[in-house]
Amino acid sequence: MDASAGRQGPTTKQRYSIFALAKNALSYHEGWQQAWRSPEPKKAYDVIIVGGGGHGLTTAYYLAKLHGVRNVAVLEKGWIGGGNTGRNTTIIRSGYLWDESIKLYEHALKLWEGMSQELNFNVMFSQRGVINLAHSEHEWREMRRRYEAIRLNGVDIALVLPDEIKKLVPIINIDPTIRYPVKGGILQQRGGTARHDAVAWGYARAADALGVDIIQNCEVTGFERAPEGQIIGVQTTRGFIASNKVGCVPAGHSGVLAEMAGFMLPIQARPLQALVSEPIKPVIDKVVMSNAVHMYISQSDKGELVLGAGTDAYSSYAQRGSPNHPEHLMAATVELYPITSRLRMLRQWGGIVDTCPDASPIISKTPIPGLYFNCGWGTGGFKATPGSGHVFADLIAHDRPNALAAPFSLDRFRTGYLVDEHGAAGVAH
Amino acid sequence: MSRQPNRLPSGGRIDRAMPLGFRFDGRSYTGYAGDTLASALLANDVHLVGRSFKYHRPRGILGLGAEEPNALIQLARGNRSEPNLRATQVELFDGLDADSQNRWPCLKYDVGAVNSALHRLFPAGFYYKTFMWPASLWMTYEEVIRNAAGLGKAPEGPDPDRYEHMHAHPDVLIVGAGPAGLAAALAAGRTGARVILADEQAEFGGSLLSDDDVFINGKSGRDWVAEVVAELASMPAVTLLPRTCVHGYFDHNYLLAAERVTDHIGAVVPNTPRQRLWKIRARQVVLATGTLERPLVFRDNDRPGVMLSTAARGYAVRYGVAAGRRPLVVTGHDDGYRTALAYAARGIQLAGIVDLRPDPSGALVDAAREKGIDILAGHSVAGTHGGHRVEGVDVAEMNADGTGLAKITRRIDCDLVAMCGGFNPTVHLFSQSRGKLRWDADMNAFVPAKVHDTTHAPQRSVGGCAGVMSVAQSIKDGIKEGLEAARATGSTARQPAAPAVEEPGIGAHRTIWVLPSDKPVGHKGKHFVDFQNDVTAADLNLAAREGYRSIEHVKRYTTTGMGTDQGKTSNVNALAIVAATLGTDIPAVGTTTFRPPYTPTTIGAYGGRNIGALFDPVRTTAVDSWHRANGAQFEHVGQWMRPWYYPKAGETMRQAVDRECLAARNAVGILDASTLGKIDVRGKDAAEFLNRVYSNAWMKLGIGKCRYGLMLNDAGFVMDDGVTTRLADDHFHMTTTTGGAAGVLGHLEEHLQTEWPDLEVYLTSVTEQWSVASICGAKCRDLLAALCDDIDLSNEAFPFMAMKEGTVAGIPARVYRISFTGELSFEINVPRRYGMALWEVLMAAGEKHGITPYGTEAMHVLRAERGFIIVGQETDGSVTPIDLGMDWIVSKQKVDFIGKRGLFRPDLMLPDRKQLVGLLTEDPSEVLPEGGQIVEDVKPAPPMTMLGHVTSSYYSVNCGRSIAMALVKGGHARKGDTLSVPLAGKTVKVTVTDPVFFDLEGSRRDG
Amino acid sequence: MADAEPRTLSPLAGHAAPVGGPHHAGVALREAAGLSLINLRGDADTAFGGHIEKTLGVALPTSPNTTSTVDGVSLIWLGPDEWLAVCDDNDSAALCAKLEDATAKLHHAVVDLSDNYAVIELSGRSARWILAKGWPQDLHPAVFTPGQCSQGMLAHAQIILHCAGEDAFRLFVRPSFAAYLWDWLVDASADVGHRIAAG
Amino acid sequence: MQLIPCPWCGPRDDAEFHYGAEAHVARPAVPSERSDAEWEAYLYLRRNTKGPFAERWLHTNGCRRWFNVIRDTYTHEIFASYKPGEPMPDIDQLTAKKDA
Repeated sequence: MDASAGRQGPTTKQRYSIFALAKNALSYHEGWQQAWRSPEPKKAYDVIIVGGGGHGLTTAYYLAKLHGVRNVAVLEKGWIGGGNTGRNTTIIRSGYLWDESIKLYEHALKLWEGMSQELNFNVMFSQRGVINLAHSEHEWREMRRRYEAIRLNGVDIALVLPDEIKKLVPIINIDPTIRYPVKGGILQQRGGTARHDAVAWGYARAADALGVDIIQNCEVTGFERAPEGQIIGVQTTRGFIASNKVGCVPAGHSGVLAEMAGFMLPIQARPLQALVSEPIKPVIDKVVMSNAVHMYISQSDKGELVLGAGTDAYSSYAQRGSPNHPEHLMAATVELYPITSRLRMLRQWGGIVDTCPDASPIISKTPIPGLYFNCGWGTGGFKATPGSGHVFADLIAHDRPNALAAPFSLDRFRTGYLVDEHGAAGVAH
Repeated sequence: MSRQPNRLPSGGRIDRAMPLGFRFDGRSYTGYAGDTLASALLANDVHLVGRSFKYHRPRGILGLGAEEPNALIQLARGNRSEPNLRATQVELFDGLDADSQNRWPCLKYDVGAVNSALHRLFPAGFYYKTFMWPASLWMTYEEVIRNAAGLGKAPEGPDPDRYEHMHAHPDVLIVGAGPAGLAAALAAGRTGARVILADEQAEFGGSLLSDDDVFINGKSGRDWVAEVVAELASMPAVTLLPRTCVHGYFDHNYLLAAERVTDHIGAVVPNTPRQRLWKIRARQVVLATGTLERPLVFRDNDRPGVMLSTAARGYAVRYGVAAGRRPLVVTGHDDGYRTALAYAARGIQLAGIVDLRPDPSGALVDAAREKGIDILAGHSVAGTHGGHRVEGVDVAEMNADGTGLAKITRRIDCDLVAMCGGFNPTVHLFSQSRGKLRWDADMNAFVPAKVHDTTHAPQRSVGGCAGVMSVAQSIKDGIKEGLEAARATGSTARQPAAPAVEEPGIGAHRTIWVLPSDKPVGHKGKHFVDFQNDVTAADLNLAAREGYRSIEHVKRYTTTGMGTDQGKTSNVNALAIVAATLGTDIPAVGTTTFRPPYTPTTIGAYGGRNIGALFDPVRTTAVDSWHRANGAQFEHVGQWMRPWYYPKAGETMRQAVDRECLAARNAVGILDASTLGKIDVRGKDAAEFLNRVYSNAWMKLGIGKCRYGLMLNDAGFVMDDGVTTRLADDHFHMTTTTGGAAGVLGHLEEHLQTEWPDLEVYLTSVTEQWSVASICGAKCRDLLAALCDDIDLSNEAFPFMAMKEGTVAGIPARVYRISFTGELSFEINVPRRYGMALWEVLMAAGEKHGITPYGTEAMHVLRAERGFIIVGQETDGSVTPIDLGMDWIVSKQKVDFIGKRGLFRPDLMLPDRKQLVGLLTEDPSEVLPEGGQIVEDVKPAPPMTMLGHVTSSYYSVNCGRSIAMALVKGGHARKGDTLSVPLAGKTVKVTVTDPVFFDLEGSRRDG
Repeated sequence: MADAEPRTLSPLAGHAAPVGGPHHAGVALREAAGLSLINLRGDADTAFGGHIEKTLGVALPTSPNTTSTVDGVSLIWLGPDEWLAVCDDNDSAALCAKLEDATAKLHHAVVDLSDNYAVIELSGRSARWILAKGWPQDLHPAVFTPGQCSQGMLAHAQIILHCAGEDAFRLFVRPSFAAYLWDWLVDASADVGHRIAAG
Repeated sequence: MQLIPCPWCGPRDDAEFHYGAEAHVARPAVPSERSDAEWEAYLYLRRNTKGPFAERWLHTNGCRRWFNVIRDTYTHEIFASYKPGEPMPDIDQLTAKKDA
């Protein structure tokens, strides 16, 4: 099976549907194809994408689908979707503060809305609504600013007051005398959650169908450049692979890859932790985020409460953090959602996020011709997945950023035009 | 009262003199003290205890403890209800009231079981392949999925119980009190080292509690346990923590453990926490966490009555319960024979032993033969019969390599299937500590290979979790490693002698990952691997076939190992099955990461007491009780609680603020300004230091004079502001914003310590040394004059931006003539102890002047009337002094100050940056909402191009109209222009102005 | 003009109440008000230490996290160039003046912080037990011994913890956190009982 | 929870500290002479070493001193801790000694 997989070219994919399920049931589900191939790397590609997470796979997919660049390899050092794609709390929204961010994340949100159908893979995008809470006069003022900015960008948003929030989220504590009382919030009804792994798998399957080679267990160990500086390929644990265009989407490890390529990024790698409770019957329908108490909550389709907080404050590549972070997160959860106290934490984990000084991403050309970076998404990368890949594919195909990507170029750190999203990033970076 | 039909006439570590009544699904039963809910249910012949997650198949009790995937119950009702507890871990108490979960309308007749009939449509990952059309219906589909998922129910209200935390710093932490852990604790304890011995179970002893065939020093294993525990209990430096699950192993030997303090009592014990979270920093860790038995994977291996062999033995030996009256043992391992012998010894006739090995031999096998137990060597279980309870199995002889059947099957009736698929060392904590695992081909299991960090996290694994299966060796290793751990922390002692242990010898075993049947896997019945999540061998095969090759992909695609048991019984079986499908070996597929917690841990225990009033401190000033007594509404500013406004009876906020604003200008207003950050700056280079950290010049400030300063970061953006006063040549008193105090001190210390260590400057926070009453308004000088006779308050003697020391009402005070309202104003600083006295005396003396306390809201209005900024409101981290129109405070002369270079970056010098302006609405009564966005061209609907936003907006009673400040693109050049603020439902036209609205000449500050 | 001596309030005035409680209580709590607290900055490698010792009669402790105490005056190590002088005598102004004089020739800072801290005394057989509920550092009597001090977070309050006796501790905390800390200590004493001693 | 060795107070939980990223990045002496790119480098560009790394920590809840630590950002092993102004130890030597 393995040997033939390498030679086998991209094939028309079986359609997924209830009818296909019924049909395959008759043959004991033994007739399902591979979702994607496991090819051996070719000697050369038109474009190499380094990093097989959601952003890398979407980049490859859009390169093939929209820009006719099908001779593309996605190099993944482990298994696809195994980095932050598979470690996040799956929140999707576009309600940021600055126009540049709202436009980028809204672009992504629109792509989310058609994703399952486009990919013929149910990513379970659930537009259950995302609420951001304000807990002080100051936060409420900032939130109204965001509300107006989002609204005038033509993006759905609503101001919600405590009693409306209580109706939407019956388990929340809106007692005005608590330490961080709920003063109000903004609700983006089109926001929600999705099944994170499915996003990686769905894009991998769709990209594979367009001819993209997805190569797992292939770690990039160096960049090769022509004498005049142009990138000509990458060294990997599976040998040299040539390409004149290399797009790096290595969430968590962007600083390491940049240093490998010979330059530095305005990035710090930080642990980000999250945890889930045991599954329980539905108690909370919305996604609710609270900056002041550093916690956010949603309930997965499986019934687990998914809880997240801000990053640990030190650099680490260990995919783990300090236990005092989850401890504070759970105290905050009990404070705002008292019925959670007797529920039990099932699993906690950590990822590595690239944080930028302005809590906004980098989608940019680099000092090295032919080398592009897409990184610095901090705690907010998952929601941007399709939009990030979409604009990054455009940048790689045309060697210049489109209007959506331009504000997120590396230049801004030199010129001083930062897109400071610390307030709207959901949690402190 | 029921009669406990399965309770054996004698034996077990239960107290037959203490019967306990309990209810399950509304029916009453009786058990004994020492029972778990599971053992008590089995004693009462209740095998059906739950329904599975996906197919709602009837499920019974599989295990004995933390590994249990099936028997999840909902305990208690109302606010104390708790879902998803394992019946195998719930200690029985009188009045215990539990219900089964995930079934409707009842456990026996569950409508959800229709899923089982449709199971062919629900292979692994079926969600991803359907529910996509029409797209609009996904939310409806999802609703159904959500309601079907989820196991138990959340409690109905807040948790009435108490949780606490405890820190501990033992020399040696020993996790697990089985034979290895007890031996380690004894050896370490005898050295006098500080030892903590923790075990998740109520009783120490581990496997020795469930085995009746181990003898130590000639006594039963349980007697040895009792002796060791008694000796440990007598050691003052040893802390014994039963019912304490060490569940998280973090960096540098930091471990978390959850102690169940009162759960087993089933009643509230006053002033006692229900659970206690131990935060343990151990110098040495000894892991003695034992093993977990593996189930066998065969067709329909999930019927109630199919149980792990050690569990079946445990119920008989430890709890005196016959889990079946006609047990069948299925095993590839000698240990299964111990279960058969345990039942035989209790007079229960075995249905037989199905041994995967073609030619079993050894003492245990001989003993079974002697007892006349039928041994079916080289046989497979091809399937099971039964509904709510197993009734029989189909067995047949296998071919030589165990991949198929050699003969046709025959049925054996039984009511208990005790299966032994071998043992997995419990390496969860070892793996959490980032230790490397190795696949042991002899044991067919992962065992610890390399400790991650022997310097910062020295640890040892002993006994079962290290792959050691014999009690004798476990005790020997426990003694050795316990002693070495203690010695490594500096304790000294000789090694105690290892006891003599008699235990059954264990021979070679045979592992077959999926027992062969008459039909291929997936074609008939279900071969369960993950019982809770209903993942079958066929699902794993499908995932591998579809290209999900990494074990992490397989896990996520099939959900195997993702249940509340986190794969304790399923992970290795799943790995092996995937490896076989992919034609590779198990280590190549990988092992999944073990993440905390080892078992689910109560969220409230993590919250501890850090909830409610103790969630986060509220900082208050010396005058707080006065504010409260006088009806203040409060605003949180950082951690501080500041009076926001003081409404009188019947007043709206607007009325109160208007009254306060009028009084603060025309009579006397008084503000509690104590929360401002204050830093004492001392040293011969103090002025030079200020010169570097503020944007303006400081060298020539006179003694006793004050100056306003803007602090930038090195990017050029405003980070804080405040007034700093020169107390002496080498001595300054700096103030910061309330919210910025800690950040500013950190910023200054960082530069002093790391950039300019040559500067002789010491910084000391004096924020709370001083209580500050700020009085302002036309009459404030009269008020102060009446209370202060040692300061000449005239403008000439005490000009604006000066400080005088004197006494106010007999209180030693520093009085600053500074003003945030633009009004004549004195900030009276007194040592905090006098804060209340000063306030009260000012209130009393000010009464005739109409003194009015005002809060932060009026303060904001008053300063906005004069166009003064608030950092964090007019600025957001992207604003420069130039943007604020405060060029005057940016020194052109100074070669450098923090932020100067940043200001000269290209984007910071653009002419059309967002700049601070005033806005006046056409309708003077219209108050813009803060945050409102400003546009030039109003479109009928969004999107619209925005120029900036309203940063501050108030009704100003002093101006007789609304006023607003805003950051507007190119705003400085737009003065006089008309712009619009489109709001939901209406658009407000505004005129751009200077951001000064009142007392344009600034004449009022001198009174 | 106020003729009477102006009223003073300690940080926990009205909060550290009611005085009393069971005698068998595991801990006793007391607000120690009216102490002189003076922050000292200087270079211990210079004559600074000698000047301080001459003025206060107590040697400057230079080992981290140690204190020295003589006759009602303690010097608490806060950092390599920072100490807190704690004196039973409540005339902090006079003491500051003396210290200023003594150190005038050296780079130094003498800052009166008598009002910048609340001081809580915690004692009793269970004192270490309840502190350990919120204090991450090792409190074992063989490790944190009388005369030692440390800074850190007790639950959510930053404090200076001074081990004044076998089972007696002084906790220095910013006044604005004092009520929180007091409430936390009372709450943490639930299982052992507490008694409040007069301030 | 890592134990960060404060050169004065000894090892303490990482929660007591504030992290200061890469050590030995000096503020340029004459900022006005630095180009925009150089200023960008000073403000934002920091090494992100995966492995032994010289970084700054501040003992916020203790003695309030900044100091430097050589810590492996992947394994969380700590090799050295030293006061500001002291030279950076040779990382290779430190880690080699450990391996030996």
